[in-house]
Amino acid sequence: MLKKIFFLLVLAGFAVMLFNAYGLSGPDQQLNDVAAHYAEKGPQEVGAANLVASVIVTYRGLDTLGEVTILFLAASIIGFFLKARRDNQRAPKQVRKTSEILETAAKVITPVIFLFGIYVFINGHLTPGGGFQGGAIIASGLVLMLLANPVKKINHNIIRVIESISGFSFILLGIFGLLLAGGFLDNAFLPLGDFGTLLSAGAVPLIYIFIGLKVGAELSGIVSNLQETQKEQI
Amino acid sequence: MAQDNNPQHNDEKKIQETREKFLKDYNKKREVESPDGQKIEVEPMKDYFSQQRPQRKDPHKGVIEKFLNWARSESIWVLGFGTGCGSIEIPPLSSPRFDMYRFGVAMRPTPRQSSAMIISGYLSVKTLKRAIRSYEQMMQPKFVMALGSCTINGGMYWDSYNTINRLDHYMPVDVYVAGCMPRPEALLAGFNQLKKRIREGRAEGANQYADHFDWYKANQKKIIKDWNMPDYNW
Amino acid sequence: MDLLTRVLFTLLGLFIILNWGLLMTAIMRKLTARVGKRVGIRWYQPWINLVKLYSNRNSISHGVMFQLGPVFRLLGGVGLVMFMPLIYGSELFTNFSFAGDLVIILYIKFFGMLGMALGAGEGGHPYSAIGVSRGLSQVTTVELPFTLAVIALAVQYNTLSITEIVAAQQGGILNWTLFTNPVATAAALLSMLGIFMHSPFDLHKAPNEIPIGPPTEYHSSYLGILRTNAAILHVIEAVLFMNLFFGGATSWPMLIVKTFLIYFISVFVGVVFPRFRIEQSVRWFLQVPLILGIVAIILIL
Amino acid sequence: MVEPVYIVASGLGIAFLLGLINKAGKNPAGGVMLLALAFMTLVSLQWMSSVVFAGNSPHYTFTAGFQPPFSISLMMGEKEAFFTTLVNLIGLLGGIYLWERFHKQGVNTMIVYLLLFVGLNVVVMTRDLFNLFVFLEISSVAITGLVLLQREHKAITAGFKYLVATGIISGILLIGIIFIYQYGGSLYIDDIIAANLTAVKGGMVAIFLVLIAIALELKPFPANGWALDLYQGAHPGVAALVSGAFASAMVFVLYKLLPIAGGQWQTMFATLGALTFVGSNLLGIKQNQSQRLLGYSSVGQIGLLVMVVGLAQFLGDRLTLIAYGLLISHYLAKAGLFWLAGVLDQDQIRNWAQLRKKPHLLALFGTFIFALVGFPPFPSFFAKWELIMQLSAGSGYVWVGLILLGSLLEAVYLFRWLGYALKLDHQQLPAINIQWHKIIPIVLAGVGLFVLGYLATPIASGTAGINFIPLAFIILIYFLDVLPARVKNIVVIAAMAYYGYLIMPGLEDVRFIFSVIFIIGGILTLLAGFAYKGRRKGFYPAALLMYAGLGQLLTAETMLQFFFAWELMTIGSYILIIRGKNSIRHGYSYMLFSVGGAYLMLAGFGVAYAGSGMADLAAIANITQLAGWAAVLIAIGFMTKTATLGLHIWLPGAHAEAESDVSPMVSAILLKAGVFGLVLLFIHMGGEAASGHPLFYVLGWLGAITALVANLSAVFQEDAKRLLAYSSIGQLGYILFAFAIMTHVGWLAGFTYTLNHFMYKAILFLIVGGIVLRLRTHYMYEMGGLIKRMPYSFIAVLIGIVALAGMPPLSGFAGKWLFYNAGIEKGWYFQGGVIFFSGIIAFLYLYRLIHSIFLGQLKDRHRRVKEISPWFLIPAYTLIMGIMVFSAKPGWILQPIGQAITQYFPSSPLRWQADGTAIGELGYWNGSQVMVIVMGVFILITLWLILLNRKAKKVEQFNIVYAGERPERPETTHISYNIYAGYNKAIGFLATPWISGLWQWIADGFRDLAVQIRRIYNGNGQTYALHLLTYVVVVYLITIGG
Amino acid sequence: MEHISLSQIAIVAGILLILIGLWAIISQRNIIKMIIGFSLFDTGIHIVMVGVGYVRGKTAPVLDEAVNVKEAARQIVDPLPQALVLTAIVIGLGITALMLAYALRLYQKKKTLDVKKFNDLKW
Repeated sequence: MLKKIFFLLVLAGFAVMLFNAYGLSGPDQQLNDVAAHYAEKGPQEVGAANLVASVIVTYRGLDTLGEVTILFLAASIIGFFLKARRDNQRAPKQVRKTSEILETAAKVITPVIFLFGIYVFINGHLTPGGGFQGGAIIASGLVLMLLANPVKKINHNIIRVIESISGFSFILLGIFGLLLAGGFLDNAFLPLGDFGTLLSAGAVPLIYIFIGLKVGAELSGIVSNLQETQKEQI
Repeated sequence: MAQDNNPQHNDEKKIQETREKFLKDYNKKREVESPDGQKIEVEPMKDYFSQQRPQRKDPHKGVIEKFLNWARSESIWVLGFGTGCGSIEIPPLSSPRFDMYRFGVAMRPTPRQSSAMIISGYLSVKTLKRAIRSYEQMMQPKFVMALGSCTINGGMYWDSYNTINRLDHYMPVDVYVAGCMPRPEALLAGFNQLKKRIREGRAEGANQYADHFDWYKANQKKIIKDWNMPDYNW
Repeated sequence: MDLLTRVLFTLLGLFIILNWGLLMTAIMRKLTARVGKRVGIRWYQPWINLVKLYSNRNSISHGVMFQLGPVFRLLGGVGLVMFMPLIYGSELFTNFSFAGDLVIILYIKFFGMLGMALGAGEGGHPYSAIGVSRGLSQVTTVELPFTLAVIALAVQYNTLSITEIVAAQQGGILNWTLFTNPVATAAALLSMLGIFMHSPFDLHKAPNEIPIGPPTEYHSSYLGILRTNAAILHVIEAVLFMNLFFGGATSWPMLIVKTFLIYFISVFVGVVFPRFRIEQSVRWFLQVPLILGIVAIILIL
Repeated sequence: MVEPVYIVASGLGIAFLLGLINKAGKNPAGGVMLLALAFMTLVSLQWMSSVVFAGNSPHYTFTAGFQPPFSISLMMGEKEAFFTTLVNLIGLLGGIYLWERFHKQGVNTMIVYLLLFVGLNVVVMTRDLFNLFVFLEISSVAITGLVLLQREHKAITAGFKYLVATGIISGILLIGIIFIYQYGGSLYIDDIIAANLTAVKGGMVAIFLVLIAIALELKPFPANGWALDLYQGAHPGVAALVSGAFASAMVFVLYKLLPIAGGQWQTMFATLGALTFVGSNLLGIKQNQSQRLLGYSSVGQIGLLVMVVGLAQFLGDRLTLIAYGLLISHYLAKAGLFWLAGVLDQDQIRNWAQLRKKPHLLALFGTFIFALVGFPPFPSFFAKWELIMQLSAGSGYVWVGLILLGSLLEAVYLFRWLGYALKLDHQQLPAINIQWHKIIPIVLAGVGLFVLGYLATPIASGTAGINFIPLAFIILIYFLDVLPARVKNIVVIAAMAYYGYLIMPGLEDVRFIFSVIFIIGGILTLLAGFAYKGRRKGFYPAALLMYAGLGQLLTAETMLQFFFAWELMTIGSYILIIRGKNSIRHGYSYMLFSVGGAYLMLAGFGVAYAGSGMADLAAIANITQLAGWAAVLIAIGFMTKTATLGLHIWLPGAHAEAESDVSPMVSAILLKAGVFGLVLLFIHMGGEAASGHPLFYVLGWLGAITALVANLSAVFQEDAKRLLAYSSIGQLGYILFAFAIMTHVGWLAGFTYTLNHFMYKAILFLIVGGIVLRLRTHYMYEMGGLIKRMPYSFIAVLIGIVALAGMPPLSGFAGKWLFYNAGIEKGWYFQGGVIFFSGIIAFLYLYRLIHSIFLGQLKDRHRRVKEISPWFLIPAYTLIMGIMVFSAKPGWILQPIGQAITQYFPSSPLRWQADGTAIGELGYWNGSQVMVIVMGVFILITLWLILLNRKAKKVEQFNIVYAGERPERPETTHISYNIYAGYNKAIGFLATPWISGLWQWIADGFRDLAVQIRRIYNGNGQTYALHLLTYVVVVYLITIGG
Repeated sequence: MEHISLSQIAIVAGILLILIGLWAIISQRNIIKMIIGFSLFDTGIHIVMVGVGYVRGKTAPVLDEAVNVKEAARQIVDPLPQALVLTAIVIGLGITALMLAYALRLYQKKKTLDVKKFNDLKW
């Protein structure tokens, strides 16, 4: 009990701190300089209709790279963390077969989900959405597959190749930006094209494609790794 | 004499054997490890005790010796060594009634510093050993005064299994004081007798002991069955 | 004054002191005997003893240090004589005191002790070592009040030179340190009981307990040397106290009288008291004498 | 110039590709990874050479080609270049180290490894707050992964706790960042600094959140249980990275971000750092698990760095150099230690004795330990020096105190550990499995410490005169260690002689006197080394190190040079002392007292520097404020070396258990270093002018009581060398007393004692040491009667003790005479009385020494024992010659000394007559005449006795009177054990070791405190999370409140 | 309701979520519940982030028919927090995945999810 009171006291202190930080002030009535710059200059500089995408892919491209990297990192860690045990594993646990309906539906829906995911990241610079969202959608397709058929083995090699190539391409595009345009990850080494069309915003769509593929592959890898480990006899 | 009755005493070889037999453990030959790890032999009877025989010390000639003998006679330092019942007669000598100091007689606690020894009564074989040792450790010239009939002929102990009968078989005696026991007055008389002998140059017991060393030793070894000490105690 | 004269006069002084020491020993023994209603030794007994000891026909040796022990011991006594001015006002009997002051006297004493201790040690006799350890233990605390008194004196007279200390006490009995600085004198005199090692402070010898302590193995001429030294030492230590506290001596008779009286103090105490145990003795000197010494220092602060 | 962004690009690109490369096999993959790391290292090195050394202006990289704040920018300035180099270098070395692990665990581990360094590089370089967050997360996550390289349960739990902790920390950081964005409208750090957010309360809290998150990443005590578990649970190779790379980068981040608070919370961070430094090191003293101990040390060191960053306002332009010095020592040493832990694979620090199977690894271990504690010639030494100086100059004495306390606590466990490694039994332990890929990084770290130490010299002011040639020579000797001892001995003696030839002519007065002791004494004691056979591994470098230190003490002009030399000497002597058979405890306590003393001295120098603004030793003379404190601190520092009462408990064991030829070195020579220090201090305090200072009164009493208690303790020792050791304490008490008198005569007495003590104590220790070597025992009651077997030793000891006792005519008396004159002249009667009393007590132990060893009964075992080695006798007899010369012609030595000290003590009451008589205010004394008289009398009496006893019969040892009986055994006849029982009964209570008890109490107190405090680390990840939150809340409430 | 804006509600809710998450982290002994706590904690932070970027009455920062490119600065909310939150979500996802993997292994070691049981390393 005393312990709980202490927890509450600590949390109360924390709450005080957070509310002090926020100050309960109302929202700004206008954008700050940085945001205003994105809003005003973004279309010319990056050429992406989705300003968030221009921020993500170009202005703060390095963050995005890092973010992809973290997923990649998590996937790698889970890969070797969970694998080592699996290498000398006993026979997989017998799992109940899933229902016919689920299996069939999954077979039908999964390609559609993949297609939708690809749509989302290809159009990422124009509409809400982007590489991450697309990648996540693709991974959700994979989850569906796994749920429908738990004994199915995912081919990790394919995932790995996709991961590697897309990641490396991302870096290459960034370096092209450095070599051919203003700086690392500058999308302007390709023509910006017409604002608001699919082939606009320079390298942004390309990058988004790679991000989408990579995120999709990484999430799939994580999920399948976790799922496979779960299948182990515990 | 009692000690001559047993023929086995005459056998030198037997004496050697008894000596080995009665040697205490700590006086037996032993092997010890030196600090650097070597084994070395220690033979206490040889290594720790001088093996040399006593030597005759000739007196000076003429008036010098006379003067020195006078000095010796006026400064008789007696070893405080009580043997038999007579030792109770010695302490009164330093009391006001008898006051031996006025005759230049004094007690010394150590044989090294003493010039006279009083065998005060019967001498058991065990004590004889100690008496001989102490006598031999005194410096020359040295004098022996024997009290009571026990030292003369064994007295009431003449047929005892463990006392000696005649002291002068074992060490040269300068003065016998008769009585059983002699009173302190008799001792004082004895001292005067001793002084006279010294002044006359007749108290050469130490030289006599040295001259007839083998005879004395043979006698001693005959009576002391557990002879386990060097022949002469320096 | 050339060296030879000085050496000869020093030897003369030494000779006088030796004989006076022997005589004084005899007189004291005699006095002690009279206390016990005895006749006691004859006055010439010490000389006879010496002759006898030196004339013993043989001697043994436990080793080089055993032989050097008495040498060191005598060196201590003779050394004291060497550096001690004997007669105030007499250039001849200041000996070699020009080479060093009171400090050297304080330290050369230890030479004798060390020699005795070493020689006795090599003798290999356990009682010797026990006696030495007792004697040394006692000396440590004996010297403490004495040193404090000496410091008090040095400050009082602003010198460490014995001759000057004596000079400062000339001109009447009231100029003696005994009267000008009674506390320091008291401390020093109590220490003196220990320095002379008479009963109750003769525990290094303890005749009935550890036969006679350090010199157990000594005999013949070794013992002769030790006895010679004892005679010298008694007198010369008394001379030291005489010089420091009792106005020194301007002539031999005065020296003889004063040393006799000083030495008598310790004999007097010795006759009255039995022997201390070692820890009693050590602690005793840390009580009254030490307090007196401290008071003496406080007085000069 | 290669764009810094290529560091990121290459690292990430290769990391992404590794999965593909792995198809070609693990070796190519590992090779490519190392190549990538090498490339990253090269780039950062190249920038370092460009920015740091060539002095180019910093380089900015704008990603996507837009100006900040609109895009993320990276900066490659001086500090960034330095830190990225550090990070990448350790990455490369660590990669090599972990090579085999990577092989075993597969390509994913390599990816994770590489990404860790990408993350850290960006963290260092980025100027964008959110970017910092992202790449910090990369680094943290990578560490969470790398922890699992060690596939053990403990690694998994540690990783989980770390994950929980970093989860909370990153959350706090993120909240802070977003609120900063809210109030500042930018994520560009420069903008945020310019915006001065602290004006608004919310902004202030936001900044607080960011900074406290960074602080938490630095593992502040006590909210750092997770970090310790990480250090313990992780693979050593990974722990090295966490400690070396991650923590370094974090310190830099803190430095980078601190300005956003506008200098408000510097003190707070300094306090947190200090708390961490002291607290963590306190807990370390109870730790026995090697990696966890290293963890405590790491945390502590980082705390110190945080403190340095927080105290930037004190340090001014020296900040970078100080921080670099501390950081780089920590970085190399800690990495090296963690790597070593991996090589050994021994959990318990007791088992590190295993290192002795590979002496070179042991040498590296020692290097790391000394570097961590801050000994010269490593960078941390200079950094710590400068840190203390600058802090003192800014009157930050509280900080100085905290730093020194923490450092001392750190020394406590590090030297315990080193002692274990050096001394505990290693026979039972398995052999070390040498894998070159693991050894190479360790060696490089060790070499790096030396090189950087040399390069770091300019950090501190007043280093100009430090001579590194002796050190280089010592390293050479270290590599010549395979030669036989005799050859090395010759080389070392030649080196010493040459060194003496170089420096001695340039020295004057006081320094020259001590140079005689240090250099000539050194050569003489080294002669005894010829008695040893075999190789004597490790002896010569240590001995030479000590003598190099002593020599440099003599030539030191500035405080730093002095301190440098002092610490060198300490290292050398520590190794020498701990070489003794049972020296583990004694070496340890020696080191602790030395370190403690050195820190006090350091503080004192700091005060002096602050008070005078000078780096010269002469600063002490010119202190304008707190002069008394400086003097007291420095004096106490020196008194640890002279083993003054209260600080002496290390000495008896250290000197007694040391090797036979080391004891004279440390006792006769090393102790004089403390005396030398005191002499210099007193001179600089003004000589005669300062004699009224109350310090000297205290020191006088202290010296007197030291002499009394130590001599009394010596009396009751059974161990010959311990007896001599106590005697040394006592003699040093005399010396302290004499110098504290602060008059001409007093100082003359002091120098006489110093020289004499050097001579006779060297003689005694040499001879006793030689005997111990022959008899293999220290105990006097096991000896006896050796005069028959070792006559030359006996004579030497006899002369030694006569001199020591101060009996005329030998030289010791000169000291006594001067003492009396000086003491009475000064008016110190009581102290003088105490000194005299202890002088007589000295007889007791001297007699015990000579009697128990040489006289009495020879033992069975020793009947064939030989005279001690001539190599012990030669130096001893050389010194006896010295004593004889001093005794016969004291004026030859005392007059020049008198002249030398006249400049400090002009009013001298002492006059010297033509015939050699010294006339003081009170007394007079002519050493030559006394000598002639005493010798004359002695010879005459001897001749007389020989005449009388020429025919004395030589008898054997049992031919003693024994009340009609015979002795049984020599053992029962030799009176030695507890020989002064009666004395003990009388006043033995004065020698009760209550000071040891006091120190024991203090030590126990600290240990118990550590035991109690560390219970908060209950091993529960949840509790650690609570700690983090509580820590944040508490610090928040304290700094901002409500 | 004039004075309370959407962002205030969001941020206060976010902060509450943060506190709830922390409560779970420090008081729930089940590791899975702790991980849920972390998710809540992260989510709370994300909500706060989005709330901070909100500007009253503005629209999403996508320049389509609804938003005039010229007038963009006055018509859209701040795009930056949205970009940041995206990154933060992904990071949170990675960490959550990692935690789950850890939980799995920890459970395999000791057959329990009680966090108290994993105190092999301490002091």
